[in-house]
Amino acid sequence: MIALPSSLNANLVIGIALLVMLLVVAGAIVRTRSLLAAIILFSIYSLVSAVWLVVMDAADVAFTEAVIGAGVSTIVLLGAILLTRGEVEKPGWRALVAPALVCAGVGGLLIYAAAGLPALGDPASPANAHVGRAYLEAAPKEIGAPNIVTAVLASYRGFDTLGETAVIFAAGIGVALMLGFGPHASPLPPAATIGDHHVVLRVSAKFLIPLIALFALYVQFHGDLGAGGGFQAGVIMAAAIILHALVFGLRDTMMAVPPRLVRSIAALGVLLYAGVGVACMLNGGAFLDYDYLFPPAFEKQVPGWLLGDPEHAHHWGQHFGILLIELGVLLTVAATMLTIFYGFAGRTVEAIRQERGA
Amino acid sequence: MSFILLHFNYVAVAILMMAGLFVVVSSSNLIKRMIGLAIFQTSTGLLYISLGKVSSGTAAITVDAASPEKQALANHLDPAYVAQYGVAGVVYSNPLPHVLILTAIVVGVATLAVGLAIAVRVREAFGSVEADEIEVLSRLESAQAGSQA
Amino acid sequence: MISFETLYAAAPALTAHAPVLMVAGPLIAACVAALSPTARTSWMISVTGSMFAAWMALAITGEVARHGAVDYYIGGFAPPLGIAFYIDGLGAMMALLVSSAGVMASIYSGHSLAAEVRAEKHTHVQAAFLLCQAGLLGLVSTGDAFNAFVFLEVSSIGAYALVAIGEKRDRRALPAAFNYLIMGTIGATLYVIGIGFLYAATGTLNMADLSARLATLGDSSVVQAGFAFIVVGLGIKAAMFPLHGWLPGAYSFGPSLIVIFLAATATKTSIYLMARFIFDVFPDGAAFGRNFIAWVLAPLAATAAIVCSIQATFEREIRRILAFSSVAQVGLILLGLSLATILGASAGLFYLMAHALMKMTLFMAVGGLAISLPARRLDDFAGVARDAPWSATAFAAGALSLAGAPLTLGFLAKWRLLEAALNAGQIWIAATVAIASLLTLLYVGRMLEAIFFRSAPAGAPRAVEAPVGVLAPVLVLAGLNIWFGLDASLPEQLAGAGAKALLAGAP
Amino acid sequence: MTDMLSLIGGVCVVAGTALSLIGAAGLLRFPDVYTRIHAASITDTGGASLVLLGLCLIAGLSLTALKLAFVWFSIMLTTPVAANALANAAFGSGHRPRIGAFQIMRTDERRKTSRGTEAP
Amino acid sequence: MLLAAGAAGLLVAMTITIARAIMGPSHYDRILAVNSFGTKTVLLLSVIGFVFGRPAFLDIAIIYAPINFVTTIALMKFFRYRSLAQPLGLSAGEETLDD
Repeated sequence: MIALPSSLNANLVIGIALLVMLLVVAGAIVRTRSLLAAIILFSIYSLVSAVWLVVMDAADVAFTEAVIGAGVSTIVLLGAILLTRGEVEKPGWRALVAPALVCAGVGGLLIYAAAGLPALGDPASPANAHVGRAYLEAAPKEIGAPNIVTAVLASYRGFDTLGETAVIFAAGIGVALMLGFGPHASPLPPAATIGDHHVVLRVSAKFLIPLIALFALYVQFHGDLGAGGGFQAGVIMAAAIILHALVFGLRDTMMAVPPRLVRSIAALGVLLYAGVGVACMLNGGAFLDYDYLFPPAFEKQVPGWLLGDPEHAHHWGQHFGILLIELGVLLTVAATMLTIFYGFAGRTVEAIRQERGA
Repeated sequence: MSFILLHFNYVAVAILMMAGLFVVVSSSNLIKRMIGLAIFQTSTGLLYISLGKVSSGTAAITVDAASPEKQALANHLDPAYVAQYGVAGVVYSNPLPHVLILTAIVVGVATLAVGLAIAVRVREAFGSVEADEIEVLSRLESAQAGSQA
Repeated sequence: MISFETLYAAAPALTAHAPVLMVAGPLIAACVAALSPTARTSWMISVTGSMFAAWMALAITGEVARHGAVDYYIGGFAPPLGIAFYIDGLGAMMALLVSSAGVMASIYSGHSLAAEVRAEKHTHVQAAFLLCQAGLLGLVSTGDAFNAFVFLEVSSIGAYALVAIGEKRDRRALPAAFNYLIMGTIGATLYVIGIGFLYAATGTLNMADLSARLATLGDSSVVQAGFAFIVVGLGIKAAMFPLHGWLPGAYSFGPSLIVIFLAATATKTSIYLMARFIFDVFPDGAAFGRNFIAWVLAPLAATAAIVCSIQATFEREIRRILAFSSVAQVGLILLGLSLATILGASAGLFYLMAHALMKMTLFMAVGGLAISLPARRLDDFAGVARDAPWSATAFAAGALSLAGAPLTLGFLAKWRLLEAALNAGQIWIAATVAIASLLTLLYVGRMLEAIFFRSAPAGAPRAVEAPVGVLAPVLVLAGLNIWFGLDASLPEQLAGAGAKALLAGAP
Repeated sequence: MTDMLSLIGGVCVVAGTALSLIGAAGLLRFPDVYTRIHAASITDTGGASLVLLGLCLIAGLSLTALKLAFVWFSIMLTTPVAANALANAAFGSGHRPRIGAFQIMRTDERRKTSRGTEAP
Repeated sequence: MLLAAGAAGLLVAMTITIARAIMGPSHYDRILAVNSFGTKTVLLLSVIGFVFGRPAFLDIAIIYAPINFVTTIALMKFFRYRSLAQPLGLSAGEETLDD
């Protein structure tokens, strides 16, 4: 019998403390009537779960949750309540009995199942013993990327990720169809400068924006070595542009990065991803089999220095394949996040204008 | 006691899911419902991640065998434990749930954006984001269409 | 004459990759459509993409008929590590259904969309439609449980947005779309939770591997909860009886492009996935599975067939009648499947195809009429048979088929269902089918009476015959309703192969 | 030597944490927005500096230390600016400090805020 | 050990900050709380990276500070300008919308 590490370690305690925090925040979200408070609490909820995810060793997921939940979701929600002009929920629940019964049913079933689930951290549980462990053993040999999450995401389950990119693309299309094709969608009213109270902000934003963009590129190209990847990088890139819009105004941003261009880039990203798949197929492999990304004849021509580490030289198809599809993900995600922001933020101007016209 | 501690995650996830679902089905405000839906979806992720945790494991980013980091990760553990459950001397957590949940988070934010966009259009068309008021207006519209004939 | 054989022989290299190309084709077409400059080009891309998918589906069907189920390892990784496509008789049947519905809908959209959506939005509407199609095709061909979720969401998110743009005609499309989104997302999330439990119990996501491991595992609370969550989640997506709240709104207010496509495919693909899990993935002998079919699925399906047919009889808006009828027919399909015999399953699948065909005909005919006559209520359609005889005829063909008039596909479908129920000794199911058919006659009668035998009130807006681009696919489908009624060998073969694939070991 | 540095680093981390805790206490106990901003932002930057310095000492000269410096840089850049912007916004929207030179709030208003009702 | 104590202290500080975010009373208090919470999160992320022996996860901490900043600016603009589209530095925001 192998001694398991003691069950009551720092990891477990911090994890439970964070979960209790999550429960408190979720309870407060259920209770509060102020939508704004709910949004702020939701942002905190995302943050707490991001820390919890780090404690649970899910660094990549934590990264995503932090940039998505606390960043993009909050801004989109803010845009939505600006446009719906309701900051306070109407008092009174609709009907309490039926919802409570539904929730009790789901919760009861969940807790019934929870009692049968393996203990937290059991290394021999079916979930950890079968496919998950196989990835840990196979990925370094077959893919060569140190970050196994990236290897699984981009290579073994690359088709899931293609679907995920398509989902994001679809969301961008949906938001553009709903909000972004209005009569005044892109040209915004000229900005008149009245007393400027935000010199500090403007200056520091000028510092920050290139820094954030640079970091996005680091996350992008560092993705197979450490936490990160195309998705996170895309959101961060979009955050840099959103910061520009927030500080210098949407009009200037839209002039620099036009909405039409952004919508096209989103499509191009998916196209790049699927194109890599088709290229592998044309070279004789299966769809998304990066080992066939380059034709064998071409592969022989590659100079040795490009392959770098001779031990991993035979993975270079995988390496470049992952790099390319991550680039596709980056393009689609960044462009879609911007499309969504443009949709919500651009609509605000229109809404106020309409109100004044009426 | 240790059973409770080691199953606490699942119970907490169950309560979070219930909280999210409760907001979705009971609230009348469309925006609040989307927030509830987001909580419901996020909590699914917590379930998966809990399943993939391995005791004393570390994130599934391989550590160089020669690096000091590796020594630090392994030296306080039972060597037999590391030998059985580790890969190349380090115990890693299961990467598969992480991959799945990355996808699920993306799906979640996509749904959130589309749902909020529809909610905004609902406000523009009906002048309200309260489901009951919209329902009354819709009913009225259907009834009017019927009585004109 | 270009036969299926020449097409099959023409591109052996392509057909080797047909399973994945069937999904990737529309996906790539969606990107190209979004990039295309005008509404016209995006429509042409949409038609091309859909046709390409249909061609691939045909190739797969041929392959499955000759050599049995098709496997495709994406990325060259064998399951359970990689994602594998697995298409057997059932999958091939569904793929053919979805892709041919896609072709019909995209051809039809060339004219119908212009009346319903502003021209500058067309490129993105077509892109969303193609994504929706790619999602459903991925869903029916994948052999990976989580991958199925991803594709479910690809198709759903496109569909939510497409239903919502029906607002240009009627603002009630927006709350309907919102409701659809909430219900659909809850359904998908419950499905993910269920998959999570199965993953906790087995450590795998591949359906074949899941099935093998579940068989050795026996009953446990985790597996049972997984089963419950998967079935309820997919039940919402499939508009199973008490969970069908989203359907009438979405079907009655969406633009016709998406409504005809959804009516033919959306609930069906979820039924497909549910059947896959109930019969294929979960072990045959699992007590909770059998109990579920006997005590929950069959009674609910029977209730749906009767209650929703009655509801349809009392509805005033024509699309709502059709929508409630859809919920009722989903009940009949599930009744067939719940017999859990080869005969029953093949009757259920036959009904599934028949229903897709007739509902598509009906919604298309109504949509064609609505181009010139922006009306919803049945009374507004009084006497359109005189103004638009072709559309009305097509509608009549679909409606008669729905009611089960002899010499139509619907008749055969109902007959088979009755036969299978009697054969399995389930008299009450046979009785339910009979009662539901009678109720169907009532609302079909109401619709036909209004369209054919009533005259339009003086001064009411008159309909104009739909343009040829719209009329052609409608008439083709209407013709198929009759043709298959006379010679049903094709759908019969498909359904038979599907049922055999589903119930490999059953009597 | 490294042990010594780690110890000093650990002490720095604890000290920084204590500062954060004090700030949090101020955030909870102080009477109005401005004093709370004061408590939170000053202790946050101070606490962060100490904690990150401590971690730097533990990490030694490495890429990690560089990253920590980067974290410190971005916190120092953003937290004060955000606090400034926040105070600016609060003042602009009509919130008046309850103590100090700007105290021009009427008594009934003060009662309302102290009861904890949500400001418009 | 000292690091673990630090992490625990930060957790307590975060809990207190959450209390402020829940209590309000004004929305500015909530924004302040979320901002301060973000800073503490960054610190906690850095510290637990060391506690668990994987300082590589500092990347998350690095990006979180700017993201927190973006969110705070967005929240602030929400109150001051009632619009995410206005450039900063214009007073109240109302009149600037006219052409």
